Amino acid sequence: MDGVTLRFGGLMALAGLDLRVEEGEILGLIGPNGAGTTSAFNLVTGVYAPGEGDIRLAGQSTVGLLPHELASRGIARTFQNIRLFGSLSVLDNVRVAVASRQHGGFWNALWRGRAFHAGERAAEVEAMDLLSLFGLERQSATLASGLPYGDQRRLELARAPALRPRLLLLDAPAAGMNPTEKAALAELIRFIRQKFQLAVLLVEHDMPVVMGLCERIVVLDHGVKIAEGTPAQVRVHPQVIEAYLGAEPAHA
Amino acid sequence: MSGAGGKRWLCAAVMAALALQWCAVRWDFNRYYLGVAVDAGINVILAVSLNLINGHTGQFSLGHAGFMAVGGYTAAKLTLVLGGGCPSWAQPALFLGGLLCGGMLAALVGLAVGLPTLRLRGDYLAIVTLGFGEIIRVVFQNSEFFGAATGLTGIPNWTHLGWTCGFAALTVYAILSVVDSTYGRGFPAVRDNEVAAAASGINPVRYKVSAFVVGAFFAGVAGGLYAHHKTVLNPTGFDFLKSIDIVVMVILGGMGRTAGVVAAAVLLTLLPELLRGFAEYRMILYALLIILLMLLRPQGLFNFGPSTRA
Amino acid sequence: MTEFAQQLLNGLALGSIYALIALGYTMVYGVLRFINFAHSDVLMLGAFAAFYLAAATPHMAAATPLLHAGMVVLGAALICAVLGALIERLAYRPLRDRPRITVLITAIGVSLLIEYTCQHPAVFGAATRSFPQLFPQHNLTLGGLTLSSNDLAVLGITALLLALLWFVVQKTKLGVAMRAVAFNPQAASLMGVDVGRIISVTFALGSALAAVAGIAYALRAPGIEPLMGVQPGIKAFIAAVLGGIGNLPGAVLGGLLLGLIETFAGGLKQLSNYRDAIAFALLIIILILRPAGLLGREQPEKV
Amino acid sequence: MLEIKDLTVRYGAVTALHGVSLSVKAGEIVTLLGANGAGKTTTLRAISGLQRAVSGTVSFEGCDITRMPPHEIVRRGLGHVPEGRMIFANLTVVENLLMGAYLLGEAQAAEQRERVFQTFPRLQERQAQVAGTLSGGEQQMLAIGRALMGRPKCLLLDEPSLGIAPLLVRAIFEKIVEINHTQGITILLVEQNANLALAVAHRGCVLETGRVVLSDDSAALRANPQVKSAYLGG
Repeated sequence: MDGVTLRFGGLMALAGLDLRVEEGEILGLIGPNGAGTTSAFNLVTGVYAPGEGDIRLAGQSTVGLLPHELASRGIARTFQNIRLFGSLSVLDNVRVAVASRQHGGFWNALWRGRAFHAGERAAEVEAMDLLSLFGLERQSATLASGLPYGDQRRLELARAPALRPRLLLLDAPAAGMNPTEKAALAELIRFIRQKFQLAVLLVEHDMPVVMGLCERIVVLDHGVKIAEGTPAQVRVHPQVIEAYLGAEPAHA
Repeated sequence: MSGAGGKRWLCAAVMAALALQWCAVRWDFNRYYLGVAVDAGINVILAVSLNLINGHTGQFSLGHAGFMAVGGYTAAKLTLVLGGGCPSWAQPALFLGGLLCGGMLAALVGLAVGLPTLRLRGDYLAIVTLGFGEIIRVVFQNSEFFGAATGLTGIPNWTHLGWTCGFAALTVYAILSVVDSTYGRGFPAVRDNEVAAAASGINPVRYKVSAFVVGAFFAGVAGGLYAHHKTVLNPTGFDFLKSIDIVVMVILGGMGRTAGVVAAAVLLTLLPELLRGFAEYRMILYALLIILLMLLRPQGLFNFGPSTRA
Repeated sequence: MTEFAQQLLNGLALGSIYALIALGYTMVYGVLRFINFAHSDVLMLGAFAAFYLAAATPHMAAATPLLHAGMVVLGAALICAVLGALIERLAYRPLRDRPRITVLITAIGVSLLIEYTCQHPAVFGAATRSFPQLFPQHNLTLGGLTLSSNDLAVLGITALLLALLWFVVQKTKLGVAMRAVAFNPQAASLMGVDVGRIISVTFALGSALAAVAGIAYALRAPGIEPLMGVQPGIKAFIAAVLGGIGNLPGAVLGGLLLGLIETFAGGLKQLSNYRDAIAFALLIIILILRPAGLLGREQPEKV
Repeated sequence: MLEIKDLTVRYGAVTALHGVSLSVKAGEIVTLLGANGAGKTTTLRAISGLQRAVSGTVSFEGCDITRMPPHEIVRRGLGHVPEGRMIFANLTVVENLLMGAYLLGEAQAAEQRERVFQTFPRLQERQAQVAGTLSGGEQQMLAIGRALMGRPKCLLLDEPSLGIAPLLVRAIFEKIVEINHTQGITILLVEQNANLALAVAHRGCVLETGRVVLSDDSAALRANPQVKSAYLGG
């Protein structure tokens, strides 16, 4: 199997960054505020186009594709500030993502023939399965905007696999969680990787989560890659410590 | 609404509409009440179709009267040109054809409005759709073919209660069944969060343009019904105030709430009739209603469900 | 050639009226980011205020016509400034944190309310009334060009007001505060600026300009009626967008351009009936190709 | 001078601060440390009235300012250099400074401007330039200078080191100490750069997910391994 390769370079926020996500791995992308991690994310998901360089998914360039095209090609993501469909039910939040793989929706929905009902049932079953995997099946009829914060995060995570992605990008999934929730989240991410056989690219500011979860970590500062390696290597890397805590003052 | 049940329900509603029409002729219902009922039916079609654009999909169109004008003029011109030598048994077919042609043409115009305005949102979109509506009106106003400023007259009075209620039922059915499906959840998904919708594999462009095309189609049909109800058409009837009227129905009913919008359309048709005694204050009250609604109940008067917006 | 120069002059006179109105739209958009639909009605109210002020002071009109005209214009501007600030306080301020569409619909509601109230027989009535000639009527001829004293007054007053506004916005503390609020209201409040007060002042200033524009428009039009503001209001809004909404020089540029385009299009027989459609088509093209307008800068959406 | 008691702030469903309490005495530099998303910025925004608190109180010089609008709080002598600097990029340097002295009279403003120019000579060199064209470091100086224009008794500084070259960061921190020493301005400093912040501050607090987890003298915090783990994980 090919690795999933992402490569881009020569941007304002990112200077010639080379980044490679291998099949099935959990890669952490970290850096202090403004280091360029979110820009990297937006490039991969097609929100921005790279000024130079190339981004490839399983060997094929994805430059120029729109976000929804990338999504249907297997790149799923979550957002730093949770983005759900607030006025839809929990079930429908997952179901629309499942249904984005179906075709001929409009006329089918209007005519309501046999194919339509079969499709609806299949989507519902698949969505319900996902919800129960994430422990949300009991809230399936509530509106997404009415969920408590932790459940909203989980729903966002449940929606992503509905696309059957190869690569899942997680943008600060632990933001605003307490230590117990964070532990559960890490467990969940490992489980998703296992269950759906996908690679995870994780941007996270919460270091315990990143250190505990990732096999490999890439550290950015001012748009440049300053370190790469296992959590243990990265944690003692002097440049990383300096980027986060600042240099030891000379007169100290 | 379950699928097959929905279709059955639609058939029943159309039959009921035709039966009602038969009764109206048989027992000679009051002309005035019949007229008001037809107005209400047309407004239901307009409001429910605009609700797909403004309510479900969250775009803000202020040009619905323009689509209505396209449909109305097209249908009226067709029956005026072809209707002269038409035997009476063929009239319903001609009428139906005219309405559908009007709807199609309006849908085309909807496509022409929906595509270039994709990037716009909020008040910019509102202004541009208002502009499109006004351009359509000015074009009709200056086109000799459509009678210029005097408009079209002598349009046969074919729109009766059966047609109106039948098409109202069809509109409600079509919009409800599209929206009430997994495919149709894409409309509110695009409204709630366009970025997340795209990240979930939903093509926001397709949904936004479809909403305009489908909404415009039914507005065009409503225009045709309106033309054959009033028997005269002139461009001033399709100005920006008419668009605002329809928008107010949607807001009053609650954006994205079909039942509420139907109720609001009926209420807002009846209200001016009931207020006839206060004709001088009628429009002042109407304007006050808009302001108070926005200040006190922006989610709509008939929206009792849980808040749909976080 | 003279025909062209004559049209140019007419276009500039019309365009400067649009510019005055457009400034109000743009200023309000700058601080509150919404289209104040009721602006066109403030313009109408300004014309009516002048109408009644002039009617109430016939002696002065006869004795000192220029002073009288100045008094009428100033009075109408003052009345509208108060009205504009009042509209903001009553209708828009309670909606400060609501979605922009809610505010937009409210603005449409306020606009309709003013129009229908004024059409009521007990207020102004729907009929058109003739507007008094505030300035003595003369036609100046200059090398084949005709310039009415009205047009001259309109051009002069507009130039004066633009200079005054430029001075206020660029050189006074109030102006700096207005620009600061437009750029970032939160940061401005951290400077000790009472943002609410600056917004009120902005509405008052914009409305005063609209009042003057209303009078200028009425001088050129056959008469005044409660819906007189709608057409110039929409045109001026288009002008504001054309120049880049939120941008003051842009509004002036857009106003003048639109006035010229309209005058020249009106001069051509085939196009004259489509004047309004042309203005709207222009708006649509601008918004689609360059949503930030001619002088505006685009702000990318944040993800 | 500044007392914060049990402050709780929510954004929609998210609780950003869970009952934060801290106090700053007159003349002190206190630094607020913590990783991204710990609630540092939210604390400052709640103090200066930009963010409404759900519960808890903020008092400044013994006076409750919890429910006051921002411009009233500024009037009482509490300046805030906000996150991302928020300079008025469309105004010139001098106009930005003029805005900072919005509540002062003309003569006082001119006098204060001279003092700010003494502190930041670079701003004097660039006074006619449009602020948006300044470099990051210069913008930060302008943001601090602008806040000083209002003659604050206490200054809230939000990540003055963010996005600035290391050399300039050092210079800016020296200025912060100078402002505190020579002008006697109390400072509450939010920083991600913990070592640098603790080098200038008298005391520090560490926030973690909206709670104060550590509060001690700078020297003690510098020696405390828990600070490092708050950033990099244990």
